[in-house]
Amino acid sequence: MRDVAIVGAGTTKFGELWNDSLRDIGIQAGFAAIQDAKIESHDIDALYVGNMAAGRYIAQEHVAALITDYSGLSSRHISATRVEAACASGGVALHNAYLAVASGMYDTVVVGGAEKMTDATDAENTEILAASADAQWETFFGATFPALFAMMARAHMQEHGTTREQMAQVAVKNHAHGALNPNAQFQKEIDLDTVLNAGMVADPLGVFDCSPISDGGSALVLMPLEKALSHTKRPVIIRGSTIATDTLGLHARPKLTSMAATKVAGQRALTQAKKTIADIHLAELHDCFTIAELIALEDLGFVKAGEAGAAVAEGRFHLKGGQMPVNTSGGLKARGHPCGATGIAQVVEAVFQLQGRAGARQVKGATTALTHNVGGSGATVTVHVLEAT
Amino acid sequence: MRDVAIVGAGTTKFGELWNDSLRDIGIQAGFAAIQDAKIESHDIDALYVGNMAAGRYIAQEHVAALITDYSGLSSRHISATRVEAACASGGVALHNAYLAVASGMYDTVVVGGAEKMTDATDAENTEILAASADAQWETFFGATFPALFAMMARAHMQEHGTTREQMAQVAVKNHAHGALNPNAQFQKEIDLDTVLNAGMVADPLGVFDCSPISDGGSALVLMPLEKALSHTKRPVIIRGSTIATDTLGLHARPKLTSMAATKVAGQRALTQAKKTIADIHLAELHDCFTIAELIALEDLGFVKAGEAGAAVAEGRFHLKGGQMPVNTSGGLKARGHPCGATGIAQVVEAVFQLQGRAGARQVKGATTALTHNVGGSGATVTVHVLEAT
Amino acid sequence: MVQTEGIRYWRDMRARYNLIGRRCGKCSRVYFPARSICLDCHRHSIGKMDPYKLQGRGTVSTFTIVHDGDPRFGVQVPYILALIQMEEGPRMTAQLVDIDPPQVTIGMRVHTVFRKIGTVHTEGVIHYGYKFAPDSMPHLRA
Amino acid sequence: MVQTEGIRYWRDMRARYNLIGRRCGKCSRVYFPARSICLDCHRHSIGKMDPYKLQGRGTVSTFTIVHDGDPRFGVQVPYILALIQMEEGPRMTAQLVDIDPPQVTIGMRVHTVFRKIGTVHTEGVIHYGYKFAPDSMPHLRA
Ligand SMILES: [Zn+2]
Ligand SMILES: [Zn+2]
Repeated sequence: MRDVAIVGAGTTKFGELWNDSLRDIGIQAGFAAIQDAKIESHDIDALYVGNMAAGRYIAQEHVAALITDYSGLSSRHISATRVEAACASGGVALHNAYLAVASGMYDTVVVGGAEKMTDATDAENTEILAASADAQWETFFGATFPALFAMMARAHMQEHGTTREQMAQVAVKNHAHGALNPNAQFQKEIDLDTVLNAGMVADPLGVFDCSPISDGGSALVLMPLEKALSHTKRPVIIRGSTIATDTLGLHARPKLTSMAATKVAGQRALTQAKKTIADIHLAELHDCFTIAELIALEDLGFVKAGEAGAAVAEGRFHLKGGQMPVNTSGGLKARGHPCGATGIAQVVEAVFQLQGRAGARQVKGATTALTHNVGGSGATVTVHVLEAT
Repeated sequence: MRDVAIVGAGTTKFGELWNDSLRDIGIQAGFAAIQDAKIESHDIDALYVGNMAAGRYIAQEHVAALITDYSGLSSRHISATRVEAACASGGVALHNAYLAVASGMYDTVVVGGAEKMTDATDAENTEILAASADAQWETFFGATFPALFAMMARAHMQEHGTTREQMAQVAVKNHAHGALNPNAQFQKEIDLDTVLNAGMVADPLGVFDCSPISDGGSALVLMPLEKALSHTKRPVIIRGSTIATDTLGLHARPKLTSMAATKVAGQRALTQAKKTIADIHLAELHDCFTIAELIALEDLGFVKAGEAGAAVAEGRFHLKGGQMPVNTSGGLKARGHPCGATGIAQVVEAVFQLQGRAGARQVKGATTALTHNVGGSGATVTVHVLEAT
Repeated sequence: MVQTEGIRYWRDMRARYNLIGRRCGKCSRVYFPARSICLDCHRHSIGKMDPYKLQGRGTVSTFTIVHDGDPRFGVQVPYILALIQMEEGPRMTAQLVDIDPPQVTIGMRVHTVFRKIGTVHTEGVIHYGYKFAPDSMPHLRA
Repeated sequence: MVQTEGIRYWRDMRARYNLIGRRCGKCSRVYFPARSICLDCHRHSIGKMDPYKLQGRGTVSTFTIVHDGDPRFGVQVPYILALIQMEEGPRMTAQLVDIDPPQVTIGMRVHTVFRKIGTVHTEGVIHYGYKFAPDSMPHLRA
């Protein structure tokens, strides 16, 4: 396998992008990454697009061809692939773009993720997001996406004594980080009471425990490391790239307080990268709900099982004063969560950090980062380990 | 890049599979391929699934995780990726599975395609299929999928003098082949008058010029060639695997009587395979409509532009007496066209032919085959060149 | 507008009405919903996954009170959703009824009751299936 | 039931009502629908793709008579769908009106007329936009 590096990264603002359609968002993200990489259209061999549900949001499938076309790349007839894995669509797209370069078939690959969600009503979003769970045996019986994570949260509270306040601290931390990110959907700090007093969505998860409905797109440009080194000053190397799966239905898993797919994807990625968890300087974790960040911290081995709540409350994962900042971008919670884009947006943040251009969010001296992207209630998980050159 | 070979192939019957859900179909196809490959579950490293529109057909996204789960592979937390490229979803899934093995990351990869279409009404199918075209600038103005191909057909008739009878001969040929395929949706020969006298769908295309609405699934098992040779007596080598794109909208292309993406994907695949079109002994071409097979024959170089109609009518591509049989399986027309499965089903037929186990459809002495899978009206095209060992 | 939501559920109707899962003939592990391949025995279980009727008794593994429901089924919010650990082994996703939210506890014993699950509003199809009620409580509603 | 079909079209309403495409400031190629990147000039065209109004005149490149329509828009079948080669260069997908199917020929001259395109039946939203009518024919319908 060839080593693969990232030579460009870009993103749109996340939030309600009122004037922009999915094709606008996809093009803007791709162009930002291409400009950042200082490459030309004719350098591009292939495009990968992560998108969850354009078929249902805007009655448009065939999204990779759409983005290729409107990016002006159809005249070169490049290869294009759309990947879908619910909210892990971005991470799975990146893994496949990584393989495409590692294989030796393609030298310059653009991989982007995009989702346009705010055209749909809240109720429609509830329904579309529920399609990531088991439609026949979960959704049919009344399971919504927040409900599945709420049941994990309650099990975690029962098993480990995790508190609502500890979960809420995840939201407080990530909003504090988001306040420093000019592309975040929410750029305002919030306090603990705001989270605790918010209306309930699925008990014990309130509105501020949930990531928002967002529009947005993010993109990366990949090259074989050797070529990247001659092309770019500071490429970021993909040291580990893995996908792991689990049962689609939460009910079918032995443990409700942990995601086996996160454990496996994380271990495989660290092994591939020849690193241990202690080598990681910062991480972007999939905090679709506050409880999800706590479970990810435990499953990846940043803390022991049951200890994440206290560790977050102590500030161990804060940008300011923490040992290993988590979700410096604001995470899904504050940066926003346009599903198909999220797995790519996490890596964009890691690239900016490892290249020392994260501005007010910069983690000093960071050379190794980990990103973690979850689809559904944990049926698909991708982990990437990234290293500065 | 490692050479990649196919060590197992399997398919469900195509047609209206009344008792089977998408997950049933996916499992059956995968299991058929796994049995054929004589491998065990614990040998499998990754799964690729081509599926067009489960989100709209059955409100179920996250289809790769679903199939992984119900195939019993979630307990091993294997990597799984769903790929969507309209009716080319299967071919694009195969290309990515091929890269996954070629890269060196995965040794045993199952790639399947599946679609469950007959639960939806005809009108719903018209709408869902239209999502493969440009929803805003084609579908919105009244374009259906048959209408786009009908406009290509009329342009072809005008430019080259192609006749309705010549197009109809494609249907007659492919039904004759389908009659020999026990897994085909239609296993009955039809005559020219049946095609010509059928009701119009989009003039000049009648009901018998169109492939049917189908349920079905097909799957393959891939390995690196070296491993395949020690595992299997007669692996089939993937010599060429390419994707090419074009504008999503038909209106945006310079030519209406040819698909540039087919030309480019075909040339790239032959170059990669170090073959010429004269080396091909049989082909499975994407005959979603009769005109599509004629255009594919011309674009791939089997005949010159404008000569396909006469060549088919002369019998050059018939199994019985033809020089280079096309769509021995019955093609999309008679075998059936469950969109996500088609690109894989074509390769399953090629594998059976190259391994000499195509039964009554066997092309004697065939050692090289080509498969051609189209998404939308030609915005995505994949071509695979396969060789017997 | 695609309105297929009502169509596919009939395939599971018998399983849903009668709690019919499968038992692996090789290792005896019970599955609900039905699987045609055992997660432990893989290919050795194929053809040996026999229908198996659950008795409908179990305990609450975890639960939530849902305030924002899926609009398709016209369910009144808030409702209680739970994962139920069945005596035979599998865990099920279902609603809890005949109990007020503050009374629900993890570990409490429950049993199935047959109820309306919801209505697919575009088609007016009414779906039926299992919910769970507490063992110790009187059945407050029919 | 997701009913978003009506929502996104407003973004294109102005372009659709007034035939506003874009012209590449570098090579002068005209696009309809609008593109933000020229297929020939790629990145050199960015920021130079200026709005450009088409005059609405062209010729029929190809056409079909559609007997099975898309159910969403409530269009009466059969209707004529065509690709129109506009004088300014781009080709457009649109319906032909004010003409009977047997009279349509490839190469005939047509011009835009503003008409109802269809109704999104779940929401009752009526969409308007361009269709094309033959130059030589009297306008049979308003
Ligand atoms: Zn078993
Ligand atoms: Zn230009």
